[in-house]
Amino acid sequence: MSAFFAMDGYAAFVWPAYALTFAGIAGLVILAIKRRKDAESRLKRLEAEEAGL
Amino acid sequence: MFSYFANPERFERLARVVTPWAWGGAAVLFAIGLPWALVISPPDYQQSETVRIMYVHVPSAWLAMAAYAGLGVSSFIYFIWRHNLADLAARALAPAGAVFAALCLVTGALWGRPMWGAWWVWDARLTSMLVLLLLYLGYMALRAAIEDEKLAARAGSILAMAGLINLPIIKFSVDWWNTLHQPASVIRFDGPTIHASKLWPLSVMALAFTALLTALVFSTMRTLILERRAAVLERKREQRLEAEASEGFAE
Amino acid sequence: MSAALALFSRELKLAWAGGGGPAGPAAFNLAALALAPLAIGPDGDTLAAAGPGVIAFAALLATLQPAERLFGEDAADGTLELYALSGAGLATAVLMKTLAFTLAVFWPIAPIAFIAALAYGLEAGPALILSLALLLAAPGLALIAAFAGALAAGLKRAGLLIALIAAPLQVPLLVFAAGAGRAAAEGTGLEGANLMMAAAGSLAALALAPLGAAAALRARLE
Amino acid sequence: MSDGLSAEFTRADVRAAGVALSRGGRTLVRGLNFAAAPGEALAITGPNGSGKTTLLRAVAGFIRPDAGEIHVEPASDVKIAWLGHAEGLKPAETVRDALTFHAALQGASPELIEPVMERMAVAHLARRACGTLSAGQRRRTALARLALSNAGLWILDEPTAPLDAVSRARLGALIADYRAAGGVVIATTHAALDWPDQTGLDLSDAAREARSA
Repeated sequence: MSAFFAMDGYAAFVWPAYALTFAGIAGLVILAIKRRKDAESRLKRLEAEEAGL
Repeated sequence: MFSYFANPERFERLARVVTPWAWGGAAVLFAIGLPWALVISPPDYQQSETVRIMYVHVPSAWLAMAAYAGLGVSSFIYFIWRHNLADLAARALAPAGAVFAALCLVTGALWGRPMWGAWWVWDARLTSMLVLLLLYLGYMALRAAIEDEKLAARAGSILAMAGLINLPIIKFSVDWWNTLHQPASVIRFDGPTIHASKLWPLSVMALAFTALLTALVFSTMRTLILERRAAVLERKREQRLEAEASEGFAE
Repeated sequence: MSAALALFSRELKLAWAGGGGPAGPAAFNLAALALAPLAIGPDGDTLAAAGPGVIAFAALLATLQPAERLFGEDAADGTLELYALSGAGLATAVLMKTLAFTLAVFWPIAPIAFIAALAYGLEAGPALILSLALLLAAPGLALIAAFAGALAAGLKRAGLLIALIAAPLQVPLLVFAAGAGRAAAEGTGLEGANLMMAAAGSLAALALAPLGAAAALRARLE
Repeated sequence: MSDGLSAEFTRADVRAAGVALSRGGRTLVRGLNFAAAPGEALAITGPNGSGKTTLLRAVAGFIRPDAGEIHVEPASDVKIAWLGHAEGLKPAETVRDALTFHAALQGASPELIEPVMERMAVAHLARRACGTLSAGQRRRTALARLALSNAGLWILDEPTAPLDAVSRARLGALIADYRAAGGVVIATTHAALDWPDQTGLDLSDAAREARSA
């Protein structure tokens, strides 16, 4: 199993490449979801206030 | 066809269907692609295991270019027909495209180091990608610098179209600049020259990245629509409070 | 005389008089050329090899330096509205203004390049080719800088924005201009092709940049 | 042709129906109709922020109205002259050079420059750089540019603002001659404009309710 992680001695390049790629992707995904949640809650709050008038 | 999707309700119905499928598709494709790329596909006789970096490096490059093409086309649609949705698409595509371009450069460096002994190689493709990243940064900086939303959208669309028109010329001039000195770069990864055992995992990973970008763009566009509706309500609220304030003063 | 000619001669006079005319960009160009060897090192061969590239790059920076001023003032003092409503139209006004500006402000680029090439250790032949290449590329570089200036007119820190927007679009002209100088210095015989490419780049900019800049200025008028 | 005014321009006919305008998301004007035929003057009044300048920019074609249409017929060869708050004068340029340039730009004959400068009392400032002029002098120079503009429609944004009584009278005479020659004038103003039989267009909220009632 450890041979797999060693990546024939190139572990220092293969794993960071995948790690950084999925860090970038995770960043995009989390940002998108967070921004969507914020927009939804803000809209709900404003609509509630509008309806409450 | 474009005006069909122009009105938000029809887009919202479409997005509500596409977005979950896109997220799901991306997850499934990554679930298949990753083990295939990391374990199942054979190492390269020359590059040994480092060839696995190709499975994230190449899709990033393709998606960075595809996203910029999308940015250019949606800017053209916004500039000519003034469909707000096209502008929303552009605003959703730019950051994702920039991230993919940056990822392509980073993974390119990580791939080049073991093979050529240098973190950065002024290879024609990598250099073009660097210029593409600059185009993205220029677009995002321009939009951020303009407060008025309509002006930012129009100025952004003009710059994105200029970028798209110039992209082939830039690519040509970088290739021209590069071929005079270095032999064609070692990475031969475009098209059929690579073995089927590598072509399949690469295609799956490329599809996974594409599904991911689709999900990101649709989701961001829906968020931007919500933010716009919230902004309208907020402005109405401000006008109401201002009216109440002045009434209080008038009595 | 025709509206376009009237625009050209007025902008020529204004460019020459306003903001010290060619002094700003020329000084900027010379400063870059003087400092580069201090950074690169005194070794003659390195400087000769790096010469064409550094000189072409300094010329590019010189075209970016005044770009902020190009349309920033017109947007603020009401000239933009008059040019938009004139019979000539905004695109012609932009073209005439940029060509006049290039003539009045950027004419020192070629002579400076020639002298600097000699100073960097190139032979007279390659130095001439390099300054000719920059003469051909200068209008294109200026037009692209004008396009970026129109997009960023009146914005905060417009200068930074212009550099970021214009630089990628100026890559081809930089490559061909420096390429001509390098080809001449290395005797690869490709200087002719590079010169033609540089001229083609400027012609393309001549056709596209005014339309883009006019569209950007029209958006600003809204 | 009365001296000091170029009058070989194409007559303009302005018609607007159902015009709606907004700025930064805020609706300024809705369902607005107005018209101005050759010889007429339209004075637009209303408090600050009621959309006066935005309306002028829409008539000039800088802004596309959110709804409705604004027609300046015949669209192909009618020229429009614009006088905004910023007069469009370059500080380094002398008054004469500025007027010579604008005459050439608009295709007016150079002989007109001298009489126009006399008329707007800027002849004695001919060699002065525009940057050194006072607000009133700058406005008179800009009005001289209008007289040279050979345009069928003049759009003026608060033209009398920096003018003293004498210059306001001078402007009144220029407008009268221009209208007599068949020109159309659309102007915004705070103070009442003493131009004979002008048609008014009030953008204040009260007037809007009256219109929509």
